[in-house]
Amino acid sequence: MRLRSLIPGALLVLLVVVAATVSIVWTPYDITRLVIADRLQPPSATHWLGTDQYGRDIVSMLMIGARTSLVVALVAVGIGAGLGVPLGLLAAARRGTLVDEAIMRMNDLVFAFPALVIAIMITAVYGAGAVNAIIAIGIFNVPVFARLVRGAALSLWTREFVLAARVAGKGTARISFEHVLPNLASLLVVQATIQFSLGILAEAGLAYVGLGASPPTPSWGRMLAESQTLVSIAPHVALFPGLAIVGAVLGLNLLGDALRDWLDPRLRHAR
Amino acid sequence: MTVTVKAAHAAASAALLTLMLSAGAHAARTDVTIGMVLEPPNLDPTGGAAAAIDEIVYANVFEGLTRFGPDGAVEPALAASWEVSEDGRRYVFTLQENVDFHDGSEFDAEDVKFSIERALAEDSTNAQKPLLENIADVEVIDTFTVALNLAEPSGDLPFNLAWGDAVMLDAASVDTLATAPVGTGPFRFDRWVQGDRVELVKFDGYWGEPAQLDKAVFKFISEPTAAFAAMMAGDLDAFPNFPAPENLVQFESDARFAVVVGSTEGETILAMNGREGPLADVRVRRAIARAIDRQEIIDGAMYGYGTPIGTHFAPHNPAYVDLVEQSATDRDAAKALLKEAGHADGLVLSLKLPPPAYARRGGEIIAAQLREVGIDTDIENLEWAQWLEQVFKGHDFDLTIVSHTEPMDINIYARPDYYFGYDDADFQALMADFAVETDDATRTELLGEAQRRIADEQVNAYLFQLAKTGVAAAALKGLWENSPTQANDLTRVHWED
Amino acid sequence: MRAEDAGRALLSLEAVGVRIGGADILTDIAFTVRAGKTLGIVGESGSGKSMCALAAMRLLPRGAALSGSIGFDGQDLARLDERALQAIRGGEIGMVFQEPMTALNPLKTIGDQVAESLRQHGTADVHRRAAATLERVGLANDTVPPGRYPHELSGGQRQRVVIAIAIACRPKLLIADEPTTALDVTTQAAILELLRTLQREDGLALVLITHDLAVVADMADDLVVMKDGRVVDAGSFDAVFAATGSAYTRSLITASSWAPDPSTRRKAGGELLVVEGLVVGYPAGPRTLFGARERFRAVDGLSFRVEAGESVGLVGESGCGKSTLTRALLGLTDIDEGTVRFRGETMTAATTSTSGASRRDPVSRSLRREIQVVFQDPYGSFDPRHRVERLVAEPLHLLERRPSAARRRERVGAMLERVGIAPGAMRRYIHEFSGGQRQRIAIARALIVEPSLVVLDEAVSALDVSVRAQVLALLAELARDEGLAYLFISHDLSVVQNVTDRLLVMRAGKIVERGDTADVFAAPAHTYTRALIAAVPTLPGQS
Amino acid sequence: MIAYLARRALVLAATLVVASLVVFTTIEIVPGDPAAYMLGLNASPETVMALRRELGLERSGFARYLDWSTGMLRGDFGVSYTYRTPIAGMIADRVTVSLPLALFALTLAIAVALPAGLLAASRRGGALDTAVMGFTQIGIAVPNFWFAMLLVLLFAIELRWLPSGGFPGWQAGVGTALRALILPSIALALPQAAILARVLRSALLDTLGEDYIRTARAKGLSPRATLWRHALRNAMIPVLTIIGLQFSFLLAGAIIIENVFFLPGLGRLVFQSIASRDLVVVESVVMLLVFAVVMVTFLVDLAYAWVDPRLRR
Repeated sequence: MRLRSLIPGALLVLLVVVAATVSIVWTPYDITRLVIADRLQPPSATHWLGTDQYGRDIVSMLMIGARTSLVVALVAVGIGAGLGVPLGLLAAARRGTLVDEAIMRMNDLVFAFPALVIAIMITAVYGAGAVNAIIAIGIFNVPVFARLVRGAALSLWTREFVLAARVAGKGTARISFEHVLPNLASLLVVQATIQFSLGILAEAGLAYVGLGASPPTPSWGRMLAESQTLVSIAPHVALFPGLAIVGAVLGLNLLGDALRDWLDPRLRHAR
Repeated sequence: MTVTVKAAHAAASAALLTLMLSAGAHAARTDVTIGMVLEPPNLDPTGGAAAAIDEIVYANVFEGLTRFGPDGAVEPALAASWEVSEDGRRYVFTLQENVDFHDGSEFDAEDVKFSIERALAEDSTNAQKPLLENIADVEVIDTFTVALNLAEPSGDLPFNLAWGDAVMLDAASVDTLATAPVGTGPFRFDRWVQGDRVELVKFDGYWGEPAQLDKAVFKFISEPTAAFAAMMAGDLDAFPNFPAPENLVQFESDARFAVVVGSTEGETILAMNGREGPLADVRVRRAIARAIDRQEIIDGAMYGYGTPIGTHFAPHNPAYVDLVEQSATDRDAAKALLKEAGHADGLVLSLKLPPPAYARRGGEIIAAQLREVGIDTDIENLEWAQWLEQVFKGHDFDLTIVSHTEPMDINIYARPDYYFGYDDADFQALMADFAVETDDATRTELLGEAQRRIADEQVNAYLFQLAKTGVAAAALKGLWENSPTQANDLTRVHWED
Repeated sequence: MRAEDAGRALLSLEAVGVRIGGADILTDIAFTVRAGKTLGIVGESGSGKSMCALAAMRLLPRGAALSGSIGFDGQDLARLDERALQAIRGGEIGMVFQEPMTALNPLKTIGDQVAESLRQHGTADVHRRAAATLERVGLANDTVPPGRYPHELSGGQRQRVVIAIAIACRPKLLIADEPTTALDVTTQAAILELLRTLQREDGLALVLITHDLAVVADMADDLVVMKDGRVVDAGSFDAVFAATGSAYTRSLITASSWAPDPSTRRKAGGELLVVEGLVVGYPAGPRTLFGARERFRAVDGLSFRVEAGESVGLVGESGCGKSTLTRALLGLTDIDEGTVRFRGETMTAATTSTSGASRRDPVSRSLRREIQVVFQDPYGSFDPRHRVERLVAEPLHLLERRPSAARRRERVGAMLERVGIAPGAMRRYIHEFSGGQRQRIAIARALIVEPSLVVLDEAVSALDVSVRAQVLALLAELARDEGLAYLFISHDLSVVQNVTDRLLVMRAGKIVERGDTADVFAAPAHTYTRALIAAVPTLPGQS
Repeated sequence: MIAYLARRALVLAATLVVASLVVFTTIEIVPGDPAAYMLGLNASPETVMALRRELGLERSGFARYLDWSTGMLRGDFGVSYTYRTPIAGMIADRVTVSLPLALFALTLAIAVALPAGLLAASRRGGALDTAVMGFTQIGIAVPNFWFAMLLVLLFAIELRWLPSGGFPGWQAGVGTALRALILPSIALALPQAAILARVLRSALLDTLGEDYIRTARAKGLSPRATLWRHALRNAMIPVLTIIGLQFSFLLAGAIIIENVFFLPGLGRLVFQSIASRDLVVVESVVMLLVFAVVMVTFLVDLAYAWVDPRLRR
């Protein structure tokens, strides 16, 4: 039934992805040229969403901003999954051992830190910039994936098909990748979508406090931060980046919901 | 030659007295809430460089022997008058009598000796120690007379003593200066809600003209939006250094507010690391200067507030020489210069930006302007601490934007180890002459020469003089229009009905 | 008392149909429950028998459309509104469900859960009466106080609580949906006895829904047999059972008592598996300050042997340690003491490692080839993401020289054919097969490396009787042709009785009785074995 | 139970020790000298060195760690470099803002989410469910700082109903102080309420599918009574987990909102202290926050045991 959210979700995500992809080769205007004289123009036929405080076209800014958001969030999810999934698989394969204990305690440790404060610390140590924002967001994705994978993998390890593979003489590493991981795929896809949308929000938040991608690379969060004082003069400057964030996050969440319903056979039958 | 400066407060006092009486009849407000962007780390003006300290305590809580007036002129304060010896190496100050510190102890020559010697001590943490290092010794002549003997002749001493870092302290209170400052000013410290505000109240035992306000609150709001909202909502009465020039137009169109645009001592420059690499070549520096369009920066970053400058000197200073045209925008010339210097196919430079809006916004605009002539920049936004570490101390930068807010600081170009690394023997000689020169005409001439020298050498690209963009409730009067030093002098502030 | 009207129709379904999402789940159901009598509803999985119960309670899942009439005590339940139904549910009709482990709210005490039923139907003094009801179902207040939580009770005790909830308000009708399926055989006997007692005392009518004909055999007055959402037989038990039943019913009866042709039995020859002094434990109980836990000895000093070609049964109720034993024999868990030898070669021995999973497989590949396994759950024992070919071929990993892809496909095809699955099936995924087919594929997987011993871990427990009979027949045939030995691990005595040569009875980690299967059944020596055998429900005509 | 508690306390202590090491070493490698920051552009190197000595920055890292960590055990967090006041006092001041803000926001979130989640779950698939779920989707997607901007624009600047920010302090009166927290709390609570409502709804739907719900219905309980008496409490376990996480998040993660409303809270203290390289303050606040998170997790565990008898041992 909730598959209804698939279409709006997929459309929103598609819009953002297409905008970001197209921006690599083309944007309506060149945003590296500032035309101060044209600044803060309201939406019009020439500038669909108006111009910003430096006279740059907001459509173009949003398109490239989408790229920044997607790249930061995607790589952060990649880091989280890339480290978290193997760690979770390892912990599950070695359940009850010191390895498992160490991994889980490390997860607890990361979880115990207030994420935003640590992100700010990381960027304070290594300077502001997209790469450090990615690392800061990525670090907190690691325990999310590790914990999820471990929990689900533990229950898979008790399943008879895994026992059958062990009787077939397969080692833990091989079973982890041949049987455990593929059966976690749908769970991971859903979680990745969620972390992806959280990553976009986190990037916007970091950029908002000045710790995101460096200018002149546009970023939705920084666009919002820079437009803050202009809200009452030129509301469109603050409105559209906000809507872009809402749209991207909403789209991913809707897509995630639809994917979960679709991938979870229990829900598929119940509805 | 003997110069005597006399205090002339009498006339002003009489006028203000009548004003106060009439104000009392209308029961005008006697409290004020003033917005500030940064919270001071502590309230000891002699123990840190943070401008926010002086913005609260200067002239309000603490006073020095001399002080800056609203126009930047040096005026007598705790020193009623002073005399300079012929050779310019001995200053004798006659102190105000009947001055009490807020803790009740009396101010006298011993306090002067203590305060200055403390600033000069081996383990002193005074940020402006270099300003006072010329003082060889402090000689107490009698209770209210004190002499300062200098190592080198100097005409700058009364000016240097006017700085917030040279205020007079009470020996008994120095340990708690950071959190509970005790001075001689018309206001005494009441409380500090850290992270939110500092409250001052009127000091009843003030020796001079009493303040017209009973209470003053300094509230710290770093977010420009929040500052705007707080002003609009009436939570603040004034914001003398309003952080978002783009909002001023809204205040201007609102009868509740008065917008005051004045000048500051802040020369905003695009500093260039001239030690080595392409920027050691004056042609490249000139090319950069000519690639820049100052007016576009002023419009784009500061929404039109600011005066273009062509050298490192404040335009409101009588000694200012207008050299803006010398480096007027000419991108063709810039390209030609770059080609000549061997950078025809482009150049990549780092641009490190500290937090203020002039730097962050100006940086983005400058990056776009430089791109027009084939110079690409890697922008890096830094916190102040990082900026100090990397740029100021580490000299690890090509370009940076910063506003030099210290008054009369052209002498920084005489320091070869200063962060932009300008090592010029001629200029250093010029400054040495200036330091010992006491004749005003010659001083002005020397300053003009210095300004031309650094403009010709294009040590840095000079952008604009930072404007003081203040907003206040329309009925609030008496705030400084300009900012000769970083201060919010409340002695004359009052409400009109 | 209602004894005098015993026999009149209390509940009668007429032309009842249920549709969910356009599919007919029940079609044209009609049967009658007589007051004070027991009606058995029997059917294999998917026959719609549970849906009948839910329809009668009007507790059908969301989106289900009900048609027909459900007469109960002069009212048509199909026409009543929700409020009136709430008065009938729990008040007039009580219901007991299959899964006692999940049928109780884990957060409420058992007393409260019984009392809630009483309160709902306007009884005063609910707590005292709840306590009394619990006493009635055999939970003495001094040993199992009403303040206990469900997790503190065993499965059988929980089922008693569920029954207490159902009968607290003295209903006229009790519907029990597979009330004993999840329970051990001895517990099952006790619960059935309780139902009988309650029926006698309260004169209530009982609907007993089960897949196991034997369960209803000595309880039901009337019998309904269902298949594919329809009633295939209905009438008095004796009539349906004796002769007049349909062909389907007859096949059910035959399958329930399936036994292999005696000619398939072979002589044992040569020692295969020898288990000596095996102890396997796992940490249990509360953790102490530094994390150490008491070790619970699930398998406590076991010794036995399996000869080549023979079929050995190992029976025991849940918690006796048979699952742990299985895992230990297969080298899936570390053992604490003792050895497991295969053809004289040590397969596993006690190690110093106490970890749950060691890095390297402790069992050599050549030995692994010799001993393979078929698990209980036909749904869970295959990776749903792999094709059948890959699933069946998985143990080929154990071969020294692994066959080429073409050779592999050939072998898998041949093996599938051998277990009665078309070789073309190897391109399909496991979810496309029925439970019985899956167990055949599981057997194919076990046999593809030509082992000499196959451990059958409850391999037919989850199957419907007719399918079970087919799979058992296949196993018997393979044993004869390939000279296989079986270790038949089961909780179900009736399965083991017909297909094993020797029997081991396990209880609390120890073997309490061993001997030839026929001898043990004929003259059980241990009291526990006797109790087990006595508890097994039997069909008329079996012994 | 006592052994369990003792074990948990041990793990907790170990976590804190490791965390303190991580915090100390991470923060100590931050480039930037607090003394240089304090003294500005004109200070001479000797002056900076004098200040470094005065602040104790010239001692070895290990000595400073020992001082700091053992001091914390006594409740003495040391003295701030820049503010020159005891950190414990500074933190205490900030906590009186952050803690009420977090509690206020959490209360608000729960107050909104509980009825919304219940309503949606009880009308599953209905128009109301769809509407509530739609709102929660948007609530999750809206960045809270953007929402805060819009709130200020509407309620402080346009309508002037509420202060635009700042915190007058509790001595200004509870009512006045709370008024200052209304808008920040709403901004913080919106996404949290949305998340909570969704979690509650799905937890309720999960529990509603359990066998004991059928048992309850078979007793004759109405769907509503079943929801209240049986489903709600069982659904509380995932909800409690989320509430615990949210509380920790609100305590520490309000930095951005504290900036929008210029509230003198813990998050802003960290932010300012990082900017001024007042490292002892950063270290102490981060440790305090870690401690809070660990304690909240512990309390949530206890709450599980309170809700679920299976966990009481």
